[in-house]
Amino acid sequence: MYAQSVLTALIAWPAIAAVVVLAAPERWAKHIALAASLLEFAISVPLWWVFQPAGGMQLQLDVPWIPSWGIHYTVGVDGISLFMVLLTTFLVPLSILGSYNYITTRERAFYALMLVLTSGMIGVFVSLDLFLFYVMWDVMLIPMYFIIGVWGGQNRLYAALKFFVYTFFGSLLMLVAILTLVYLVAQRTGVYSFSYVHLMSNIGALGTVAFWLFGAFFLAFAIKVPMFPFHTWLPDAHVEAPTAGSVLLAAVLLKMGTYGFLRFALPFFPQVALHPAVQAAIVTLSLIGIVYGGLVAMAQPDFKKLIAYSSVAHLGFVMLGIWALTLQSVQGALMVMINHGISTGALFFLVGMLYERRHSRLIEAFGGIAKVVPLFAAVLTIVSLSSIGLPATNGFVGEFLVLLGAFRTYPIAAGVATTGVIVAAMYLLPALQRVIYNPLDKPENAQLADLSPRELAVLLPLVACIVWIGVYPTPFLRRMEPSAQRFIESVRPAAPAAAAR
Amino acid sequence: MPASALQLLWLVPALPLVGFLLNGALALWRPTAKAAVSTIGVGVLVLAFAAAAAAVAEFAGLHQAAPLVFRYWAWMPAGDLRLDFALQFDQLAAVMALVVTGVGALIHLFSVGYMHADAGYARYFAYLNLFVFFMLMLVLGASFPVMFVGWEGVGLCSYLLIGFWFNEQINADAGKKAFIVNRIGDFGFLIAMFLIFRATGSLDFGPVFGRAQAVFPPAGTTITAVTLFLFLGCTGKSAQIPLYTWLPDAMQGPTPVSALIHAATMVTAGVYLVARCNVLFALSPLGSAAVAGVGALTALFAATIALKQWDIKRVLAYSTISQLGYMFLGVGTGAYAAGIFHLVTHAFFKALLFLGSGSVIHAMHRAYHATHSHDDAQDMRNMGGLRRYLPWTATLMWIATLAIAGIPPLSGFFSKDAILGAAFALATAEPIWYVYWGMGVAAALLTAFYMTRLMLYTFHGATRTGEQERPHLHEAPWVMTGPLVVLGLLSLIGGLLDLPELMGGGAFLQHWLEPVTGLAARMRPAVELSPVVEWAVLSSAVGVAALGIVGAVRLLQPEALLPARLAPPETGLGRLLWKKWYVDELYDTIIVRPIQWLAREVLWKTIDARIVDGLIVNGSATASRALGWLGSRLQTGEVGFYVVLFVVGVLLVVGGAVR
Amino acid sequence: MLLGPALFVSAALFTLGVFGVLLRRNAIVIFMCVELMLNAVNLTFVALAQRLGVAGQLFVFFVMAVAAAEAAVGLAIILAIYRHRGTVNLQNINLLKG
Amino acid sequence: MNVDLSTLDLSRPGDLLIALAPELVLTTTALLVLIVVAWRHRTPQDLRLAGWVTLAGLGAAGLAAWFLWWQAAHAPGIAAMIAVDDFRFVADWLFLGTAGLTVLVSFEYLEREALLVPEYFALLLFATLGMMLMAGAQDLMVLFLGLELMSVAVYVLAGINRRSAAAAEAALKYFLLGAFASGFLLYGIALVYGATATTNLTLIGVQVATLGLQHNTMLLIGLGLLLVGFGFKVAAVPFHMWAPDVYDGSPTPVTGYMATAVKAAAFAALFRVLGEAFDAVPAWHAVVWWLAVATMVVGNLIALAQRTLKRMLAYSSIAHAGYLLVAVAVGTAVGSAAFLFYLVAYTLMTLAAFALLAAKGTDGERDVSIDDLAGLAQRRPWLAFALAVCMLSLLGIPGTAGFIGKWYILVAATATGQGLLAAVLVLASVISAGYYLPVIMAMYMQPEPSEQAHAGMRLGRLGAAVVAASVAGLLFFGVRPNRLLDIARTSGASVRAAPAVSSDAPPAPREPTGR
Amino acid sequence: MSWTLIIFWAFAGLALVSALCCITRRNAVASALWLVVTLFSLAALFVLLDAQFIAVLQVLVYAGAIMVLFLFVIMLLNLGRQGPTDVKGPLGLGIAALLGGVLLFQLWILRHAAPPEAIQLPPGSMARLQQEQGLVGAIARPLFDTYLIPFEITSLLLLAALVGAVVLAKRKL
Repeated sequence: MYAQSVLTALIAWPAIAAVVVLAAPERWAKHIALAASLLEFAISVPLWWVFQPAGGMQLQLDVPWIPSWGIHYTVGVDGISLFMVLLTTFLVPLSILGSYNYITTRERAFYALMLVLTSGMIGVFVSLDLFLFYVMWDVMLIPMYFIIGVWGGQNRLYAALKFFVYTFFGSLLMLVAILTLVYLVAQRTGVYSFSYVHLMSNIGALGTVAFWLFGAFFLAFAIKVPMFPFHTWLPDAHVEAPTAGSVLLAAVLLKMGTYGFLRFALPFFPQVALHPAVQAAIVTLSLIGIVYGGLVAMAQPDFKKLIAYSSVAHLGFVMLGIWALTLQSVQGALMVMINHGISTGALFFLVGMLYERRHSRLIEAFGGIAKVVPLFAAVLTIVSLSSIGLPATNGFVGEFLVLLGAFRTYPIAAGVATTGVIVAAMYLLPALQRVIYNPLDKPENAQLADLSPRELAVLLPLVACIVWIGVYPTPFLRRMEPSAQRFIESVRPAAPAAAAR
Repeated sequence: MPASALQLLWLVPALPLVGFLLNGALALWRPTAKAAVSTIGVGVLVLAFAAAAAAVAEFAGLHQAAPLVFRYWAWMPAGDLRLDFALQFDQLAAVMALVVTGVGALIHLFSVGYMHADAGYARYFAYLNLFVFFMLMLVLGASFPVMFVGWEGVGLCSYLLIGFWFNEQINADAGKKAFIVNRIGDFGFLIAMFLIFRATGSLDFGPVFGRAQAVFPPAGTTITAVTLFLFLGCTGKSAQIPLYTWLPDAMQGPTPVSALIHAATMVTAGVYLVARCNVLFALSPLGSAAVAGVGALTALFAATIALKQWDIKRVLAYSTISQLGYMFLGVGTGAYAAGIFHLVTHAFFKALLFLGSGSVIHAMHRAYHATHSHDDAQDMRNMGGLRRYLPWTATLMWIATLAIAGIPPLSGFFSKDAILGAAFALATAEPIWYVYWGMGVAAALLTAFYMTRLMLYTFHGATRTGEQERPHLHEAPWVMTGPLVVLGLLSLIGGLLDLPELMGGGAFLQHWLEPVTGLAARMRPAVELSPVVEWAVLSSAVGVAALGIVGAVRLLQPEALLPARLAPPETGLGRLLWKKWYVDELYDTIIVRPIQWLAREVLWKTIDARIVDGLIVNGSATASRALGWLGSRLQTGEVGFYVVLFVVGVLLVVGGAVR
Repeated sequence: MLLGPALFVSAALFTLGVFGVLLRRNAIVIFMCVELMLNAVNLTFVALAQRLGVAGQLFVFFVMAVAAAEAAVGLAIILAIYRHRGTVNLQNINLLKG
Repeated sequence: MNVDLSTLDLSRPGDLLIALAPELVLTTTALLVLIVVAWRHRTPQDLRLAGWVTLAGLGAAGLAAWFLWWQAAHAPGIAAMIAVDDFRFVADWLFLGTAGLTVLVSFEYLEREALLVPEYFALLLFATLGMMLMAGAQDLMVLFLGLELMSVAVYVLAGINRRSAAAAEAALKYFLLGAFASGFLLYGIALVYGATATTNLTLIGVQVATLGLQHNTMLLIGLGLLLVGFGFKVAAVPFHMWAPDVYDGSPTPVTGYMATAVKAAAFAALFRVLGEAFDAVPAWHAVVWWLAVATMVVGNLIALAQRTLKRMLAYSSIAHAGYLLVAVAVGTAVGSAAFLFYLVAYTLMTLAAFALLAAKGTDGERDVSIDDLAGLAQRRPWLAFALAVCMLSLLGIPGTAGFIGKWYILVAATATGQGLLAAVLVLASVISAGYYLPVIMAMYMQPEPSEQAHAGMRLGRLGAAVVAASVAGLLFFGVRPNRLLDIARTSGASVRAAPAVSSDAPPAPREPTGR
Repeated sequence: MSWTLIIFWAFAGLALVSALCCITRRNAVASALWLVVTLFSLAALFVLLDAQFIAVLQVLVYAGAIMVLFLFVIMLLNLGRQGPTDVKGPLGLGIAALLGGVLLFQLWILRHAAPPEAIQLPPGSMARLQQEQGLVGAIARPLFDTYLIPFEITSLLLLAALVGAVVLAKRKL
């Protein structure tokens, strides 16, 4: 019962709750939303144990939707999507709680949109039907668009439009590619179906058209990741979005891009993905992302923008890890996906809390506040260290595995990527210094309030995860290993993964 | 071994960690509970030392050749990577653990007095405990990644403690610099790990060292790369050329921190690493030569800078760099035991020197504070004749000075001689080591000179401290001088640890470390020097040291010195040395600023904002809009024009259909 | 045997109609040109009908009806615009544009 | 009733009457309305009366069409003048439904604008009749006459507001250019007739195949001119120039009607002509391909530059014509099925958008700029929601019928290897985000300029019902399009060239089949 | 060259010249009158092409009724007087000439075009048909048989036009 319905419940429940929120009185909206999202989390928690690591795609549910067009409502999880789902359900309650004071207008709409967004995000990760996947992919755009556009900062309209148009651009090309792919497979098998499993098992060799299809998928996912040079929507969206928006944007939405690569782009088109030129191009772009993202982050005066560019760098690690196709690097990439969600999410929360107090995100507006808000400073320090990958924090586990694995496939590239750890220190530590250290020379900072219990309740789970994953990531790694193995085999069936070395 | 001390090895790092957690909590919520903080902070260290000592005692009884590995939990199992969170205990780790906890405990104790008045007292102890925890992880870790946890962790604590008084920008800057420079070194460490994993398929010390000879062809490219990258890590952590520049700045931290982290323990991690990986280094002559060469060069180079520094702690900082160079010369030469020996004795006398200087600064600071003077409490030109006010400190520091200068029979004499002797011995096989030895000897001369200079200017001659301040100058409380005494004692007799066989000693340390370094030693050609030569080498070192001391006493005139604010600027070579060869400025000009410029002006403002976002992204949007606008201009509202377009369309369509 | 010439004349007349539409601005004259075009087509139909059967002629019949209907509505529209604008010159009738 | 309508013989008067039942019902209604109008044409009540009669007639005709569809009416053999197939019935529903919705919207609009012209409804009926004839035409002659019937009625409808100079100008422009285009269409018919000796669509197809006329010059010129004629009616670039001006100047309900039904009728006829008569002629594919590309790109680009909602919607409808042309260019049964589905979705969203615009623009909806909608969501949340759904559907966001429609067209395009066309379509759609989204932005993300900014907005009960029904339809078909997709598929498949003749036609790609 | 051909070309020439005059005369009345000439010439051509009944209709309906309506409106709007010319300037002329020229070039092929032999009726069959069924009968028979539906549509078309014209043109709204 649970196994059959849990994923559907995870998709449906927030949507239902959104309606409830809309119908409820304005002042209850946030509480209802919080309760709903906590329930959502509670629904998802047993997944941790119910999930069978070696069981492949599981907890599936398959209901015909538009059967005459081969469209089914098919959902399921494996070791790749499981964590994305859990990450989402984990972060949504925190985001809602974190928005309690930030959002002061049109609360009902905001929280309802947050819940709808949750549905969409879960949907993207569990869809095993390409039509369903595409629908979820685009559906989730709308709430985020509104969240940025309605509750965002000064330049929100521009940012929202840019976010939307950019993502839409990629996704539509992907739609064309999906349809072409489905058609080509239907030509071979006589079965017109959007089923992921069907497509995977019947895709065969596609010839040159595979390059075009891959290109379309690549564009859609690369924009979402975002990879250089498709990244410029990200800083704008991040800066303008309200805290919860930034958090979910960074923590979950970006992962959809890398998830897409893992689930679709590579397994569908291994011959393209393994083409030397494609490999070289993507690895190069990842490296540019890592180094360039870090260096540009270094120059940012706006803390949120800095984090946004740091996301470009972090996601570069993920891409490198995926493309290196070793067990370590792929598992590392998955870990970075999780870790980036936690650490960057926490960073956005922290910046948001600063913003609530001072209405500024500029780094130079602060300085020396560790003296005034030691608790805040402590959390910010921990989170920053996690973000720059200090060992024994979560950040290290992911990056280390990525680099370790990638080094086997692309030694030079991994070497270059490793400079990213230097760059990470070069952008985050100075910012940290300029915010919480240095002289406390702005009188308005002298009266800042330290973290409230509510804010602590938002941050402590994240800090706990930072330490947990840093010290004992094994439960995560164990659960994802078979799926990562399967992923690698689906791309490179000849090579018996990394173990042969 | 039921519930033996070794089984409880995890307690050794766990105790400081508990201390950190408790003190950290206190720092956040009860920062004024100083008694509790002191008890916890010092207590955990003492307990950890006790646990370590018990473990060592038990270990010594086992006569274990192979390291004992304790696996606690699987850390990063991914494919063929089976990485456990594991500690290992062997002879080398035992030495290091004792030094870390022992010296650490003393310095914690000293800090109780030194930091007593500080508002961040609890935070300070939290950081210090955390540091000890990470340092123990570093020395006890059973694999490269676990060691790396400690490796970066101590860097973090160093960062936090250098910038302890974070409201001064210079302190925060220094901390940041330390961290970033260390990260450059860590980059090397990481790459080395990747190389090792790629070659051996493991990152645990045991398998890696066990397979090393099988998978790495001796003197091959891979092993050379591994060792060089590892050594890059060492240059960062242990402040060697070219990454040494952070250490002098690190003196911005509280002085006990300098003593513990930036003299006795953390900065020696690099030496420990090389010693730990002795098998790898032994396989790569080039790597070893690089280690030794860089070590020797650093020893000499840093010593020159120390000659002209006025800040008492800076002198000691450069001295530390220089002494670390010695240690690298030692381990690079293959004299791992000698390197570790010098590490230990250096921990004693350098900690003593730093704590002594802390005592001086403490006194000076209090004096200036009492008179609200803003003079520099660390500038030697403001001191002079302090032996009258701080007799204990003066005496103990003299012991340390003689020790570092290599005057027999103090501890430094034995360890330094062991290194120089080994270098000279190897030179008979590989002549380049003559150069290294020469540099080592020259550095020894300079060391004796600048240390004597420090002592003279600080404790002797006229008192240049202002008249009003003088009544406030006096010795620190016992909680501070007590540890000094202990360290003084250790500096005096530390040589006993490894009395060379030449002098009829048992070379205890060397034999103790034999299980760790033996394999590497056997991979090198054994060079035996005749006792005569050995004596000659030994006496030349002593002679040089004596020359340095005498020269300093003769040449320097403390009486002629003016207080800092009256002193004329340096000129010529003196200025060059005083300005530290302008290396910081050089780095700033050729690395730091270009990168910042690149990041800000080129990457961000030009490529990102103008080209990618401006030209391509917004450009296409603007272009679309412009085209749309143009199109809507065409919509003139006049049927005449519409008809024209219509007919054009007709022609095109008909033409297209007929073709 | 008259088919070729008739088709040609028809094409020429049609082109003249188009030319007129392109050349003039007076709504009524343009409308007349359109009528000219329709008549050109009628010629084609008739010429073809000679070879292909009576359907072509029937078409002409229908075209006349269409022309009549269009004339009625078209002229009414032209009257309406004249009432508003006092002119039927299309150059001046460009309220709607952009 | 248990009758067998699957073997109608159109040469028998009785069967012919049955086959033409919807048209006859509508004709009767039109005459009835004229009679009613002749005697009551002064008050709003008279207007309403005529309107309800019209609605009743539309409903009856719809029922008739439904009955024929339900009984699977079919005329074996080559139909003479009028087709009896699902495509026609479904298209009829579409026209009748659009007309019905337009009538409902028009009630309030006409009263508000004091346009007490009950003949309006008669003309609407005539226009609808013309459309039905176009969609059902099996002979170019019927098609031409149907088109003229529709056009003549719509010319008048465009200028029905005699107080408005803009309306008069719109009517004039539409009329002049429309007549001009008719000339080309007619010439095209003449030449096709000349090449094949027939005007029957199926027979043209047969002649083309049997005589090998694929490269006959006269036929090709005729085909080109036919495309010009249709291109004008569907407002394909570069024959689109009339559309923005006419849509802009016409009364808003009429604009909605023009943008949906008129265009749909032209498309339906175009589909029939190309599918049945010119299936074997490859020449038109490239032409329509380019028309589609030009229409999509130009329509979307110019729409970006618009400030007023009405003109923006006008250009948007041009862009959508481009999408529909993609379905035409694809040219398979899937294409026509996609086309039918898209038409339904497009009609719903466009009509609703124009209805909302009509509600907003009490003092001249031509002047309603996008910025005027600022803060609408705060004041009139439901209206804003409805308009937002329309915009998202026009944009093609999943969850709305607009998406399924676009998806279907893309399916058709990709299934025939028209990947490039599909790519252009989606890129053009991306551009469209640049003008649909600002509407949403204005409503939801910008503050109200003043308290009274939206005070004048009135949407009566009937209008609200239309909007609500459309929005509900958009959302419903966006999530549960199954039945409609099936209908579209079977109907689309009914437009086929005569089966025996397509010997040297390119093999039709395999149809998607369910699993 | 047969007489038929000479007559044909004479009337064709007249039609073309008058058409040219129609489109170039500044005065709308003149244009209309020249158009009438064209229509008459076309009627003559219709006769030559065995379409006598259509020719009669051409004169009656087209030249007679429709053109009178045109002239009526022109007079009503008082467009007969000399006003500023509505002919486009040199640029317009150039463009029109260019486009017209290209169009004519494209249609030029039609001068040789003919229906495929296979579907052509034998020569003189149209004349034979008319002899058999009568001039009117030849047209009327199919009109009320095969082409009944279009014929009925025509009635609706005219009705719609009537209603439309009334709606647009009646004095009182």
